[in-house]
Amino acid sequence: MRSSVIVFPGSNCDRDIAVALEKMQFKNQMVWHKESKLPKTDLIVVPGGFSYGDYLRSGAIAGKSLIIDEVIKAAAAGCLVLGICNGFQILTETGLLKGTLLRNKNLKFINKDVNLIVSNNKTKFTSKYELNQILKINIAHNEGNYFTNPQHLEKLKKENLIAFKYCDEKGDINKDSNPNGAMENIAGIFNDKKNILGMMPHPERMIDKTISNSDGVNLFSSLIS
Amino acid sequence: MKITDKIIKNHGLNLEEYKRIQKLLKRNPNLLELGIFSAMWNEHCSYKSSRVHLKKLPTKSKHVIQGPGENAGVIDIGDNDAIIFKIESHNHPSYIEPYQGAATGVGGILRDVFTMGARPIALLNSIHFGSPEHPKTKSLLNGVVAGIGGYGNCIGIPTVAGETKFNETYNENILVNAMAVGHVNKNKIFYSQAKGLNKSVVYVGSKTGRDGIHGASMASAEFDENSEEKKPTVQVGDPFTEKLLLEACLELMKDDSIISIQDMGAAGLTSSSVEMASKGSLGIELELDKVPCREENMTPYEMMLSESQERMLIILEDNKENQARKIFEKWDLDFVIIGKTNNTKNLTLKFNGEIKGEIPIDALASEAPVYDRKWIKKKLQKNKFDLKKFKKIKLEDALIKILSSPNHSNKSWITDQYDQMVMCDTAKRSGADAAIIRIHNKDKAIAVSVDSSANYCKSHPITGGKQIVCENWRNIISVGAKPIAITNCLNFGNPENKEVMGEFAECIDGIKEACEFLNYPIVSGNVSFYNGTNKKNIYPTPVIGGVGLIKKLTKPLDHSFKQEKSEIILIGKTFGHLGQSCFLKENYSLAEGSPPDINLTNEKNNGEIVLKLINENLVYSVHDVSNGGLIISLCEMSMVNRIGVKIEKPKKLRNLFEYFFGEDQGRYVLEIDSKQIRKVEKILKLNNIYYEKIGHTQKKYFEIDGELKVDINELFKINNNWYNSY
Amino acid sequence: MKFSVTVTLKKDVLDPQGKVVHNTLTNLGIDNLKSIRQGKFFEIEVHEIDQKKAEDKVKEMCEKLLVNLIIEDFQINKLQ
Amino acid sequence: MKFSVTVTLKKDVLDPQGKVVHNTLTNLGIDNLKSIRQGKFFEIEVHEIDQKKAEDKVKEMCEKLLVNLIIEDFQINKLQ
Ligand SMILES: Nc1ncnc2c1ncn2[C@@H]1O[C@H](COP(=O)(O)OP(=O)(O)O)[C@@H](O)[C@H]1O
Ligand SMILES: [Mg+2]
Repeated sequence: MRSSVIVFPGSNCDRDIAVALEKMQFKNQMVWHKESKLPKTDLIVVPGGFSYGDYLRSGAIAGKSLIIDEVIKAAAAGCLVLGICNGFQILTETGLLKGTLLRNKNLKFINKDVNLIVSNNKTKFTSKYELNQILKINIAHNEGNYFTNPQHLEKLKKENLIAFKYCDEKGDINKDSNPNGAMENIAGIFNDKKNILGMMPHPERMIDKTISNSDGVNLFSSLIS
Repeated sequence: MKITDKIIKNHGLNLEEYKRIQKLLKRNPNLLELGIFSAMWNEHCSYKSSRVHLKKLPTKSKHVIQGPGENAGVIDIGDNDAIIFKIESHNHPSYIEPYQGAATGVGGILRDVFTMGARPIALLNSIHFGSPEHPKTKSLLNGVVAGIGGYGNCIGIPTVAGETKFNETYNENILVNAMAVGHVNKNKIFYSQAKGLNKSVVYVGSKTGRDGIHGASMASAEFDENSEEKKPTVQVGDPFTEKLLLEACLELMKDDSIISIQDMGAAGLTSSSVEMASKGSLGIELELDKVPCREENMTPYEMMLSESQERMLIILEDNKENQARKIFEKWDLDFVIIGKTNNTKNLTLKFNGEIKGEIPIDALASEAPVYDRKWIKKKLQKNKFDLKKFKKIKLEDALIKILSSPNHSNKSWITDQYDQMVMCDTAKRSGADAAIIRIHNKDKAIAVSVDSSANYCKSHPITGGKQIVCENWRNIISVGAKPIAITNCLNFGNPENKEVMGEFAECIDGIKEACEFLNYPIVSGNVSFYNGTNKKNIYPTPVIGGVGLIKKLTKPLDHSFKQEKSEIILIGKTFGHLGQSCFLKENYSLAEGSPPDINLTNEKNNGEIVLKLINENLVYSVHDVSNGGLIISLCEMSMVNRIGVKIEKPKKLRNLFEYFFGEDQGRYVLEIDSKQIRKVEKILKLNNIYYEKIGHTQKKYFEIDGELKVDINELFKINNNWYNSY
Repeated sequence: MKFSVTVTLKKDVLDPQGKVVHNTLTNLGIDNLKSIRQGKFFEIEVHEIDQKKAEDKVKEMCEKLLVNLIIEDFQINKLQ
Repeated sequence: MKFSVTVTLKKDVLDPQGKVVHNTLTNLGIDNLKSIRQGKFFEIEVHEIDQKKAEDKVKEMCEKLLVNLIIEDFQINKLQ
């Protein structure tokens, strides 16, 4: 399976995700944002980091780059797209995913391992997880507070478009287990066709037990199977 | 413009120094030249008060590739891997504008590391604030932590360890020291020495603005009521541009176009060009009209003294300009040839075709003044206090008092604001004795830690100096790494004061003695004097940043108890030394007596044996015993995984407070599987190591037999409360 | 020609920043504060002497980049 | 009583955001842009009918929290 990681000035998890993809046997390519064409690919990853310093609004400027038009086209043609952290923010800025990511409710950058519950495992991204499986995955962001309008939220729930929610060790989804104030503890969402996933937590940081744990592995193995 | 006494003084120079300038130039300097002298001759750049003492420090070992004198120190960790690292202060700017001051401190130290060809892999910091009750402390803490995080998170280098302390001695003068660690192929290290004639001198990075003009002389002046007025334009950090600069430099460094490279740090264009030329015994001519400027009508004086961030100076090999330019343009950075090297040994500054200044490089560098300032020795105080006369307290209350104090509270409020995981090689994050960073794509790792003990250094600088090196060495060992080398940041008061200078000289003596004995050389560092206000100097605060090596990282070790029913062993002898202890400080507000003695022989033996036990896979967890004594170490080991411990009372009848809170040095607590205990004891006995079997891990409770029994969750809450309610 | 642009969060959008700022101000002893909302401010100068054209240009900038129309409103004012 | 506050970076202070936004606008095909500087904007309402007093209150908020006086300037305007 082929993957492409889009690199913006200020991306800083591009190497991390490339390492993860290669470890999981993807044939990966890095794509510089100024390129006007995407290579043949089955998966596009928009990585984490601070594209353009996150100046103005996180993801706003990257959302206007040349390559993004290609990503939009590819997504429309059914290519899988994964946006992690800043990548999620960029996808919302481009409109590929609805809603937006506001500042964390405590107005601080948050880096820690949090618990997530898998809310939908019938997708190309999550099929290797159990439904309601509890994962421990690292988050690192300033703006991860997911917000959307009531109609869209309704739709997310009804059509099972929520991928992950923040929870506690036991799987309880409540205010205390919500690190950033996101609506309904949402940590990641799909588009209508479920070929695009945006998520704040970093699965690529959880693929190696020496460093952390391997709770992120199944995301990649779902994709490749 | 006529150079008046007032102008001279405003440039931080005294009249003696001015006379020396006249003599070296054989004429009067103009204002531009005076500004350049003031930048190069101030304490920050010239090390004029510290040089005679710094010379004493040991700087060599079989691992050292580059000691002090370059942008950062370099050590060899085998297989062509080298580690480049350094620590630096940004104290005064951080007091004025905590966010930007701390952020630019991080940015500056990163440039020191990647300018030598290394990819930065870890950031550390040592931050000291005034008393929490002081009205400025809270916003300084908030700003500094946000600034450190803001820069490191954005550029994408993990901030993995540090220390945070509060003491009223820093009320008017906080300390913000940042350390950066990078990894490089041993054969691809870049140095700052210029070579060759008529080579292009290239300016890359951000544009020059009026930021921090006179920053370097500000860093070398005490604060007073008028420092508001002296305030230069505050430097604003731009981590995004630094990220581009980092990637562009590393891309250019892949081939051999660079002859020499130097970041523009304190005193910007001046110090970078002078240092390159001085090291190469060459001259440099700069055409200042070509300097990319952010503001209109900038003068040569402003350009030469600006401390705008995120800039570098490069001397390029012939015919490499176009290729280099392409790289920098790809990353949207300025790239301008602003001068040439020559054989005049002068710094020549042209503007609009005219020579505006011309100074012999030697006059700025090797002829800069050096002072052997007066200093006096400090006497070792006797421990005069008598425990029996103190107000009675319960063991449990004393413990809680310490665990809930600002200095000992859990630091996750801080460290959660730092991205510790980016780059995916952080095997141990903040919270451990040292952080562990894996070398990318390899199975070896380094351990890093920063430490200081201002109270100890204040009461007896020699012992204090020894102690910080030892504590750092212990922290590195406690995660299973072999200590290799250190960097140091010496934060002191006014060097023109004999006592301060004495503290400085004696701390260095102590550091030197410990480094020599432990074969733990110093490869880089920084001196920050004039910390204090209106004649009130801060406590002497040398900070040690150490790096250790783990040859094969299989299971990263830390201090958390791993299972119930393990044996607990205390290595090293407990005498019950309470002088300068945190027990006295937190319970009786006393800073009495002498710091604990350092026995370097025991230190070395104990450390080496602990490392041996770790390497033979005989221990589950290790923690050194430091501030707060044995009881605090045990609590910290318990709290991570909420596994309790039951400790027996000491066999020989001793004062319990002395036993549990004493800060005797050279000690470690080890958790050992009861199946392995025989083997461990055999090794310890064979090597004549003093140890005590002190108890077992257990479920849920932190217990001292017959004295105290507390639920770990309670302790955890107590330990995690302070920051969140401050 | 010079303009100022103010960008504010739409009424129904959660404003975590405003909330924290409000609390902090109250804790700092500031009473009487009824409400506070935070937004962005731009000062934009364009080479254009025709006011209508200049304003359109600024509007274009807002819509193309400066404002996230899903959650933000904006207002343009001419400065002299 | 309602006020708006605009907070801008002092002259000569580096504005990394403004720089990137300027470049992006140019890349998006917006010509004629001479300069753009970004700042903050607050809309503040206080329970206070005396204008002088209300303004003082807002000023206090700016100085105590909203504005970093070392690098920023601010301006208060009354809204109706
Ligand atoms: N400012 C900081 N930045 C990062 N880590 C910090 C900071 N302050 C404290 N820490 C971390 O908190 C832990 C406890 O610090 P400290 O009590 O100084 O440890 P030790 O006594 O082992 O040196 C360490 O892991 C340290 O790295
Ligand atoms: Mg320790």
